[in-house]
This record gives sequence, structure tokens and C-alpha cells, in this order.
Amino acid sequence: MTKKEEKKEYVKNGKRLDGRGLEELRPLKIEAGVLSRAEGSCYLEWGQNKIVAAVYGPREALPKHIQNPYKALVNYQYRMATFSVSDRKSPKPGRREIEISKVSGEALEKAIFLERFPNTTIGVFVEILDSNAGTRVAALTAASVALADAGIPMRDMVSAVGVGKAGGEIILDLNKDEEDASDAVDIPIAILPRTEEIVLLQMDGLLTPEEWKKALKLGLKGCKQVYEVQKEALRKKYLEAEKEEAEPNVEATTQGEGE
Amino acid sequence: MTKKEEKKEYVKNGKRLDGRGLEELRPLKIEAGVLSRAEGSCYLEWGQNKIVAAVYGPREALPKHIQNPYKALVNYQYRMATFSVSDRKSPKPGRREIEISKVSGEALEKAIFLERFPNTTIGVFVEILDSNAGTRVAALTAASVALADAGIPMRDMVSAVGVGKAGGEIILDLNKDEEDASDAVDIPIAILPRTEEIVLLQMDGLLTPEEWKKALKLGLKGCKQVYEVQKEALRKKYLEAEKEEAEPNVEATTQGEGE
Amino acid sequence: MTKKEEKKEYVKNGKRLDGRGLEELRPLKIEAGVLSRAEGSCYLEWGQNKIVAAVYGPREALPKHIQNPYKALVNYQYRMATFSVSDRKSPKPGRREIEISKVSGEALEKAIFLERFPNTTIGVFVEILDSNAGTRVAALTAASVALADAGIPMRDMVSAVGVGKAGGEIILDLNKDEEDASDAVDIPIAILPRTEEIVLLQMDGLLTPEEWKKALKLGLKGCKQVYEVQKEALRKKYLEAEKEEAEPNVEATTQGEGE
Amino acid sequence: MASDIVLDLRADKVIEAIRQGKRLDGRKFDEYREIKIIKNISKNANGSARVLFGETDVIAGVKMVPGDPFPDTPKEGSISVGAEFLPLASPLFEYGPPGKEEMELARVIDRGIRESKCLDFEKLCIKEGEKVWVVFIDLYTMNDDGNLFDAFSIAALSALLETKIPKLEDEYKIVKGEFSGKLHLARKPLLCTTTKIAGHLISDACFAEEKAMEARFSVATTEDGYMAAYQKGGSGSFSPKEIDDCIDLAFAEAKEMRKQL
Amino acid sequence: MASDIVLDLRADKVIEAIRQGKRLDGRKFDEYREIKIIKNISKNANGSARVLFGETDVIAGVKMVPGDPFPDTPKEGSISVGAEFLPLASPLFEYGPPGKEEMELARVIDRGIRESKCLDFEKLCIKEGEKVWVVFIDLYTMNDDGNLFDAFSIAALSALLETKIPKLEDEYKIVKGEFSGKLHLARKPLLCTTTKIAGHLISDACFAEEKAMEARFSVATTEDGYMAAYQKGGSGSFSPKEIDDCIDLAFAEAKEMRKQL
Amino acid sequence: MASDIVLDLRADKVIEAIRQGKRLDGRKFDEYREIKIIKNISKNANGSARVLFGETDVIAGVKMVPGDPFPDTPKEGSISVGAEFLPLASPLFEYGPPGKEEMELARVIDRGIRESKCLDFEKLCIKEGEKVWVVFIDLYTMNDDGNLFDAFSIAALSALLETKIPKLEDEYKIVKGEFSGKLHLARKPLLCTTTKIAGHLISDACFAEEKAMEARFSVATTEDGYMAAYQKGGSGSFSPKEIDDCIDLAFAEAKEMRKQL
Repeated sequence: MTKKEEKKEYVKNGKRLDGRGLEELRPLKIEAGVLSRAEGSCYLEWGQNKIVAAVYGPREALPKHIQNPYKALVNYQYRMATFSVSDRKSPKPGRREIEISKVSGEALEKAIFLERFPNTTIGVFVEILDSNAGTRVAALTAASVALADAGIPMRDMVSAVGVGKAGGEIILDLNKDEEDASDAVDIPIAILPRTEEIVLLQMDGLLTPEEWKKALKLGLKGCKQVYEVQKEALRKKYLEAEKEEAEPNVEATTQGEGE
Repeated sequence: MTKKEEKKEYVKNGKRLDGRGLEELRPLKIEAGVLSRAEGSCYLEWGQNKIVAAVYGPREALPKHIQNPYKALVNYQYRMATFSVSDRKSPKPGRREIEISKVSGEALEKAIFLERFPNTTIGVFVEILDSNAGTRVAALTAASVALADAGIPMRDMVSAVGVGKAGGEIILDLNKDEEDASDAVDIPIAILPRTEEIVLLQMDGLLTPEEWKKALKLGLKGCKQVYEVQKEALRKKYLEAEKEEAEPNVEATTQGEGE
Repeated sequence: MTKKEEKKEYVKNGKRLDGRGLEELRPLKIEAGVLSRAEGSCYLEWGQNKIVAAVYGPREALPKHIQNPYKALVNYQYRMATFSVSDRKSPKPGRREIEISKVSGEALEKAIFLERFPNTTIGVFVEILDSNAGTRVAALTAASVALADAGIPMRDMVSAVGVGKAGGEIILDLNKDEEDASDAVDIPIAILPRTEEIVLLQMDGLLTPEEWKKALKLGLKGCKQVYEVQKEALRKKYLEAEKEEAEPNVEATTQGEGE
Repeated sequence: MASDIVLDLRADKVIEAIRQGKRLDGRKFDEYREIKIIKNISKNANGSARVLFGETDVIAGVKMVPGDPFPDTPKEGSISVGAEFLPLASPLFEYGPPGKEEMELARVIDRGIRESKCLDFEKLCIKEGEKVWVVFIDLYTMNDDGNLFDAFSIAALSALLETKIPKLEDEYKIVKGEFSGKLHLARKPLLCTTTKIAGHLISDACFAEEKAMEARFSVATTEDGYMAAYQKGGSGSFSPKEIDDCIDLAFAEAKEMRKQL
Repeated sequence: MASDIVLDLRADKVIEAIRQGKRLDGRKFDEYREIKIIKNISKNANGSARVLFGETDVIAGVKMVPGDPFPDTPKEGSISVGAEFLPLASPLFEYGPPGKEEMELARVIDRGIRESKCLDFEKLCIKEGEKVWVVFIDLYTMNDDGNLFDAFSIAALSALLETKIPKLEDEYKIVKGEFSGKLHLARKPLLCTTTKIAGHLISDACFAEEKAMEARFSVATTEDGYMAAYQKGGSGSFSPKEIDDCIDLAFAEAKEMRKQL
Repeated sequence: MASDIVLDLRADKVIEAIRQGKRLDGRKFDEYREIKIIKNISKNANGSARVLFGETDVIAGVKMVPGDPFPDTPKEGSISVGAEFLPLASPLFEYGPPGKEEMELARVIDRGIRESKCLDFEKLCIKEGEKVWVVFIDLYTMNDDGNLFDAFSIAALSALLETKIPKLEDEYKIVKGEFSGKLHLARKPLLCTTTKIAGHLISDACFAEEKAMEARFSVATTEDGYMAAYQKGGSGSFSPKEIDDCIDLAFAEAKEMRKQL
């Protein structure tokens, strides 16, 4: 986490170092339903970030004493492959991964109709295969698509994006270089896009309330762009599924174990 | 554990380096009932040692297979805060803490009418906030007061003290300097004061049976001094509780969760 | 794991460095029924290897969810004492010990009539006290005798031996020097001797299919030699037991807890 | 367990009261309990403090230890924050490896201190590329009556403000009982947490109120008008407007608290 | 659990089919599923690959890290293979410390690479007795439809074949994004696993077939006619003749697979 | 479990017998079982011994390893004692991280050796401030028929008395199979444990007697009249007079045992 070159310019002529505009996302591709064993799944590429998400459940929560008789539990696990970061990560989950898993799981809780599945647990497992800043919001975005793919009833999608500051500018979807700016501020944000309810919000770095107002506006806008890509991925999956159903299902032998 | 200055004198003109007589305790202050969530609690200062103890239970012992149908289990946990010692302690409990927890819990078992609470466990949790020799006996002394404060029926208090040898002299309540003497012997001892039954006794260092006889006498005497301070703390708490009961109890909203 | 002296000769005039012939086992001694608490036990010396094995069970498998309603589980544990190897081993079981435990347990499963003891577990615990190559096959050989000593009904014994290559020669029962040869190949093999069914087989090192054919033949031969020693140990134990039964059993007070 | 039912009943009462514009203990929505700060409670610590928010009772202790620098910041010391929810403090806490709540709390406290740049990490360098100070800040609960976040934040800051830097000799060996000065803090970051219950924003929630909470939002602010960290927790949500209100509250309340340091 | 019964029923079907000389998915006994290899799936890895065997989907990533040599081999680098069965891949997998199946798999992959001498450990020396390269090969499951052994083996080899050696500066510090060349492999060891079901030998068992398995035998072969490692697993047995058949199959199948690298 | 009931019945019998002045196996109250010491049972250990007390069967092994000195004792080596209750030895033992009974036992054995000053820690220094010998003493149960404390104590001492110091070359590297001499012991500390059952003091309790025990008291004595450590265990108590009796027994019994070393 070296904060290099105090005077580095991160925006020149309205363009960032990677050529993006201030309010521009990195390329985002989402594919739903990529794994056969999981109830729902998603593969996502967002800039250099590469992420797979899978959903299992709802199944009976075990051991029994963790069951909640009023609602399902969300077991969200965010993990990074050892080789997905610049320095090799230990295979054991670190404190960062555990904290991200906690707040991301809480963000999903608001979106899911948990009360329909008392005494159960919904497993949401996300693996980061390659990374370049913004993996927690990318992971949440992928997880939300995997939940929808699994047919889990949801109030709304969860759409997430990073927003923040680098070189004095408020910008959308920071990459690693920007996150390493000496004045960098990183604000992961996730919302239910239809109501703008904020379900995940973190920040670190020095930020004034005025800068925050600007960042929030940009964040909400970014989340909605992400939402469109999520919906498109699900639409595409749905169309494919319809097409497949018309044909004989020759792959049936490897489906159904998850039940 | 440096054993410095082989010829250091630990007693001069009947006084120890900190001014105490050979058979004199360091200042001991005990306060009962200091924590609202616990069933019983105690704050204790003994020289530089600062200790908090809390009691929870009896509650059903879980998992069920650990239950004893004839008596309650005592789950005694002695722990040191990372900053309570000279070199920072790892947050994980060490072997020393686990051994002390075991023998201290056994010492309390004799004092409590365990047979009245079959299938339950009584949690006795002690945290050392600052230390300067003699923490295990100070912890046991505090725990005993916390048990009484919790209303756990007891045969007798457990009163404990350190006794030992430094610079060739048998002395009461060794401090850290004395414990670092090259010929130091440390003997933690705990008794039921009314019957002089010994419920905790450990020793390390080179000691002759004759020295032990002298040390034992001093230890029993010390334990009884400790006993008086314990009783006084409970008497004071009792008087305060009576006083409070006469007044309307406005704090009731934060009591009772422990049941 | 230094591979020293590329040109070292491991066989001279048909003799190996320790004087053995190419197809000769190191001295093997087996004694059955050496521990009173276990249902069955075995002490084995094989060259420098010294091993104790004990069998407990069948007893109810716990927690219940691991139970198999069709057969007993085999819980085989291969462990090395910290001092049993050249460099001190950590007291925690390593990956090597866990892998060996897994494949050795699977090797025993074929030999035992597991289907007679549904919902139970059979514990087979092996401790290496001293070692010099070939401990996993020695351990399996000892475990098999301990199982028979425990009266567990078996299809056949499991007899095991190491075979392999050093200095270009296919040899039986490699010792540590031979295993350290630059071209060393190590092949632990275990069979049911009456049917020649192979129940354990591993290999590492560079080996051609032709060499394997030769090694296999030698391995089968070695296993059968081991089988004879196993049977002899059980016969001896059986005779002693008969003799003891004729006399009054004064040691009865320390038997029977394992049930 | 019986205690869960008790908690549920109590949460209902909390919500009922708040809907009527009241809190069970009579406080206003934006009112903190009485705060007591007791400094230097442990002589073996380099700095320490015990903080009470009403009956909530927590301890912070600081130890400075010479350690190896990270390879990519050879000139910088570092901090390490740990939080342990001692079973002393609540029947719901158990000993064991840190749980996710403890980790979240420790990491939020850590970010408030780290990102506020109140500590100059370069001044914590002992010898470049070889040895730096690691400032261990360890947090323990004594009695949990809610709002551990804010209590730990003020305890950590109080302990840091008291921290004496150990004197070194030979090869980075600490001379026991001697010090080379006091740790310098450039800013005083404090965390203030707002809890959303039944759609209302509440300051300094007590334990019973936390059981009724939808979500919480914690903001670490500095005396010169910056936010250094924030964190939303809980399964509920906040509207953008509510977040702004939380931020305003956090600045106002930290200002009051700072007077007591 | 219900799923166990489903598995048992499925195992019965697999066995019935095999007794009639058929497999449920129509493959011949010695036929592999379609193999797809996608290289360089992670830029932060020094080498990486994703491999699909039908619906079985696994990832391998390589990181080269400067480390301390073992005292008895001061001139040699080393490899470290880890396998994690991610819960992504199957309802039967859970997070946690590696289980015995993961350890066995990692160790068999490790031995195939190590013993084939495809990597010259002496070339992985940076400075004798001081610093050597440790080649970490980490394997993750994405979707488990059986035969993880062979899929991981080809993924590991593919990742190694792509591996770029990081550039070093100063005291063994990696220069990010720069490389000093490619890792050289002298051989291409590949593991092929034969599964025994109802007395017949089957290649590339899918998940349902594995549930019906008596035993398996995995052989790592090289293109120049050597076996570098093998391993029998499962509670069943093999006759000497069956082992020979497995070895023949392994050489033949590895030859085919090697064409796809 | 059935076995618990069996144990309870047996404990009743033990108590009944002791009340009548008898022990179930016919021994006198202060009588030890036959002790067998088998030395050098492991060539890879630097010293080792197997000890039998009747059917109680334990192993001790010593490994001397060059290690770093503690910062505050740069001229002193150290010892490390570990005890593992192997499942071989009893249906009540399980594999896993050391339990509190194992830790207590290891620490009492450790204190008997350490505090008796039988080992001169300064002679275990290899190079001041840089490298010292760490003497690892590892204890394993083979068969538990009671009184593991005393059996482990005599096993540890026997193993130490046999211990050969490894020869070193280069930078503190052990030359395999070569030794620079024998470890010197200035004293022979031995632990003797007295068990209180039904108000009577019993030596060398067997397993069934331990189930009936109120409390135990272990004393480590030396041949020159010192006690080096003691430890009370169990939920019962001792009167001051009983402690004195235990101490007298310990001196007398250790004297007898020392003849067998």
C-alpha cells in the first residue's frame, strides 16, 4: 500500500490514466448460470476483476441451534484465490475477507424475502480469481445475479459500485492505481436500485461532507448502470433456458444433487 | 525471567525492598457487584494487580454430553489482557493460563454446593488488567467474591495468597522483584478459611521441608487476612443493595438477560 | 531429502550396503496383544522401525451424522512421535501423516467384514517410535495384527512391504540410505495375501513399466513373507492366551474399560 | 432459549416507545449516556483507558513493540487493533478465536485511526528497512450495555493519548520502565454510531435498543472537519437523506465527546 | 439426508449400465469427456489455467515467491501444491482447513510434478543457501462433476507451462508486472485415473460414477515413457492384471491429452 | 455411556476396599507397582525410555535442537516439555490439540526438571545471544492404567540421563549420527504422587483408583533433600497434616525409585 508520487495527476483533460472519463465504469460483463451443481451461479468480469459466484439453498440450517424460526440466514462468503492478488495471499481467510463477507451478507438480507424460508440457510459463495480494486462490490453484484438465477425470491437486485477520490477528483469505479493515490478515498456502495435504499456503505480515507455529497450522487448513478447489466445477464439466461427446454435435455444426469 | 544479581538482599532491617514487613500483604482492595450483566462480579486491586471477575450461571451445560447428572461443572477461565504484562502477551490463551484455569476451577469446586445444580455449568471468568506477581491467587480471591455476589451457595469462601522465598527469607505475598530473585520460591496457596482445608497448592523453586513448614504457617495466616477483606467487600455490597432496594429501581431495563 | 553422490553403488556382489540380498527383508519381529486397555494391539520391530498399534471398537460412531447404516467406518491414524525421525517432527499431524492414514485405512476396509457392524467406528491407532524407511507398510502390517488380536472378523490379513529401486536395481524393503539414492523409487504395496488383491499401492520416482513388472513380483513375494510372520505372532498370542486362561486371572481389575 | 424470548419482548417495548418519540431510559433520540473516562488503568500498558457509557464498560490498552516493517513500506511503522468480547461482559459472549463481529469492530476502529492520519507512520520508524514500532491497541469488553463501537473508539483514542514510547537499547531491546517520550497524535478521530430503529435515528443505543435495530451507521470524524471512515452494519438500509443526518450527528457528537478527553 | 438416497439410487443405475457394457452418458469405458483448457485466466497469477472435463470445472494458479531454502538442499528451490474444494463446486464441500481428500489430491499432483523432474529445482535457486524460488501451485474447484484428479493435473501443468518468472530487485523484492523469462519444464507429466466399478475399468469417471466406485488408480506418466507417481484410492482392490491395464490406459490417454496443451 | 456406569461401580468398590484398609490389587497403601525401565527405545531420539508401572506404559523421547535464545536470557538454553495422551492408551483419549490435563501434566514435569536445576541452562548455550540448545522432551502414553504423572517423570529423567548431544557443523547444522558428548544432569528430580481416596492417602493409584479420587498431590524431590515443585489437583482438599504426609512419602518413594535408574 505504498502511496507514491505525491503530485501524481490522476485526471488530465477530463480523462483518467486508463482513458476513462470521471464517471465511467470499467468494462463489465456478467453471465448467469455458469455452474451445473449450484442452484444459481454467475461469472463476472469487471475490468481486470474476475469473479465466480454460486448459490446453494435454502437448505435446513445446521446445527439446529443456529436456526431462526422467523427467517432464512444468509451465509455469504467472499474469498480470494491465493494467486488473485499482487502478493500471494495465504489460503486461510483473512480478517479483511471475513469483514467483507459480514457486511456483504447483511446487504443481501434486505433484498431477499428471508421470511419465506424459516429455519434455513442460503449459502452465497464468491471466489475472486483475479483482482484490480473494487472486488467487494463486484462480488456483491455477481452474488445478486446468482441469487436471482437460483430463483430465490427477491424484493430487488443489489447493485454495487465503488466510488471515491484520487488526485483530488471524485471518480467512479476506482482501479488499483487510483486506490493507491496518496489522497485516495474508497467508498464501496450497494443499493436496491428501484428504491435507492443503501444496503452497503463503507469508506476509508479523508473526505469532507461536501465531497461525500458529490460521491454519493455518482455512486447512485453507477449502481444503476450496473443494474442494467445485471438485468441483461438474467434476461439472456432466461431466453437460453427457454430455448433449451424446447430441446431434449441430454445433460440431466449431472443435475439435482444439490437438493 | 532473568535471575539477576546473585547477592541481592531482599530484606534489610526486617523490611523488604518495597518497605513491607516479612509477613505483610500488599494493599488489597475488593469491590463486589461492579458489572450489571453478570450474575455476580468483583473488581480487585492487590498491589499493582488489577483484576475483574464475573460469574454467569448456573445454566444448562451444553453440549448435553458434558452434563454431569450429579453436580454442576465449574468453568473457570483465567486470562491476561495483552497489555497487562511486561512484554505484550499474545491474545491467544497460553498453556500457563490454561493450567491456572484448571487448578483454580478445582479449588472452587470444593467450596460450592455443586450437587444442588446437576446438569448445569457455572462460568467464572477472570481478566487480569495489570499484573505484578501473584495474579492467580488474586484472581481466585476475586472469583470467590464474585461467586458469593452471584448468590451461588457456598460451603465457605476461597481465600488465597502467595507465599515463598527470596534472598533466603520466607515472605508473604511476593512481588515481581522478589519472584525474580535467584533463589526465589513461589507457593500459591488457597484454603477454605474456616476449616483450613487446602484447595490449591503449587510450588516451584528449591525448598526444604523445614522451609515449607514455615511458609505454610505464613500462608494460612495470609489467607485469613485476605478472607477478612473479602467478607468486608460483601458486607458493603449487601448494605448498598439494601439501601438501593428502598429506592425505586430505575435501571431495571438492563438487568436479567443472563438468566 | 538430499540425493547425494550420483554414482554411489547400492549393490555389490549381489549384496546391499547393509549386507542384505536384493530380495531380503530386514529383520521383522511382531508381538500381538501388548496393551491391556486396547481391544487389540501389536508391537512391531522391522529393522530400525519400532511401531505400536492399538484397536478400539467397534463402538457407536459419533456424532451420529457420520454413521453409515450399512457398515462400520475405519478410523485409521498413522502418527510419528516427534523424536522418531532424524529432525524433530512437529507434534501436529502433517499432511504426509494424514494422507498415509487415509490410504492405509482404505486398505484395511477391504479386509474387514465391515457390513457386520453398521453405524459403528473401528479405531486403529498406530504410533511410530523409531523409523528408518518403510514405516507406512510396517504400520499397516502391525495394524492388521492388532485387528486380528481384537477379534475383528476379517476376510484375510493385510500384509505390506516396500519395494523399489536404488542404484539401478529393483530391491525389496528399502532402508533410508537406499531411499535417498538419486534414482530412488519407493513403492509401498499392501495385499490380501491369499488372493493377491492389491489394497494399497503408491509410487514416487521415475519408473518404467518393465521395472514395475519386476518390482510387483518382488513385492508380492515380500508381502507373503510378512504374512508368515504375522500369522506366527497371532499363533503365539493364541497359545499364551490359552495358557493364561488355565490359571487364575489376577489382573482382571484393569480390564474391560474399553467396552 | 428463554433469554431470546425475553430479548424479543424487550425489543417490542423499545420499538413501541420509539414510535411514541420516547426511549425506555428517558433519553432524547440524539442523547448519549453519561461518559466516564478513567485513564492509565494498567501500569504495564504503554497507555490505557477504561471508558463507561452508562453501564457499558470497556478497556483499551496500548503496547508498542519493535517489529519488522512491511517490505513495501520500509520507513513506516504500523498499528494493529484487536477486539475481544470477553464473556465477563455478556451471557452471549464466549471465549474463542475472534468472531466476525469482533473483527468488524476492530477493523472499523483501525480505519478511523489509520485513515485520519492521526499517527505519522514515518515517525514510528526505528531504522529504515529494519525495525519499526508496531502500535498494538487491544480492546476488551467488561460489561456490554450497547454501543461498543463508540465506547471502544473513545477508549482507544484515550489510551493512545496517554501512550509513552518505550526506551530502546542494544538491538531494539526495550528498557523496562523507561520511556523516550509520548506518542504524538496529529488528530483526534472519534467514531459516532447512529442506530436506526423503527425508521428513527437514535444515538448511543443501549443493549436493548440494539436488539431492536434495523441498521447502524458509524462515522469517524476529526476535529478539522473530515470523515476518516464509515461503516454501515445490520440487515436494514438507509436512505441517502438518513446517511446525511447520521453524518451531521456524528460531527456534532464527536465535538462534544472530544471535550472530555 | 434425501440427497444420499438420491446418490444411492444413481449409483445403482451406474452399476446396472456398466454391467451391460454401457455408461449413462453414452461414453465408451475408456473415453474421456471433451476437455477444454482456457489459459491465463488471472493476470495477477504468474501462470494460470481453467480446465473443463465436461461439466467438471477447475482452476489452477501459480505464484513464484522468493523463500528460504531447506537446510539440507541449500541450492534448490521447491514447489508447494494446495487444493481447495470450494463450496461453489458442490453441495458436499464446506469451507475450512483442508480435509484428507484435498490433502491426498494435492500430494498426488505434487508427486507427479516433483518426481517427473519436469522442473529443475537447482535452476530455481536465487542465491545458494539464502534465497530460492518457491513455486506455489494452488488448485480450486469450480464445479465438481467427477475426476478432479485428472482435471487438476492438466490444469496445474497448463498453468506451469504459462508461468512467467518475476523480475527481482534489491534484496529479493519482486518488481511488479515485470518478468525475467518463462519457467522451463523438461517434461510434461499428466495424471490419468482409472476407476473400478462393478469389476470394470472406466476412464474419466463423472460424479455419479464416482459414487458407485470400488477403487481408483491414478498414474502420472511422462512423454518419454516413465511413470512418475501413482496412487490407489478407495476401499476396493485391484488385481495385478488390472493395475497393468490401468498403467496402459494412463500412457495412452496422457498421450492424447498432451496434444491439447 | 455404559463405560461410565462401569467406572462408577468400580469406584464404589475401590472406596469400599480402602475403607477396609485394602486395595483391590492387594497392594499396601504406600506400595508402588513393579517399575520397569527400558532405555534407548528410539535410535532417532537423542535419548529415550519406556517406563512401565504395572500395566501403565509410557514413552519419553528427547531431541536437542539449536534454537534462538529468549531475548532476556541470551546465554541460556531451554527445555520444552510436551505430553500427548495417545488414543492407543485408553478409550477416553482422543487426538487433537493438547487438553488441559495434558498441559498440566507437561508443565508439572517441566517445573520438576527446570526448578531442580538439574540442567545447567548456561551450558546449553551454543553462542551467546545467537544460538542455544532447546531440549525437547516429548511424552506419550501407550497404556493408561493410572499414575501417568510419576511414570512420565521417571521416563523423562531416564531419557535425559541417556541423552547424547548432537555434533554441530557450519552454522549450527546437526551432523547426523555424530555426538559431542552426553547431557550432564546435576540432580535427579522425581515426582511422586499421593492420591486421596475416602480420606486415605494412597501411592501410585491405578486407573480404577483414580476414578475414585478426591484429590492428588504430586511432589518433585531431589536426592539432596529439596522439593523442586509440587502441585495439588482434583476437586477435593488436603489438610496441612496430609500435605506433610504426602511430602514424607514423596521423599521416601523417590529414593527407592532412584535406585532403578
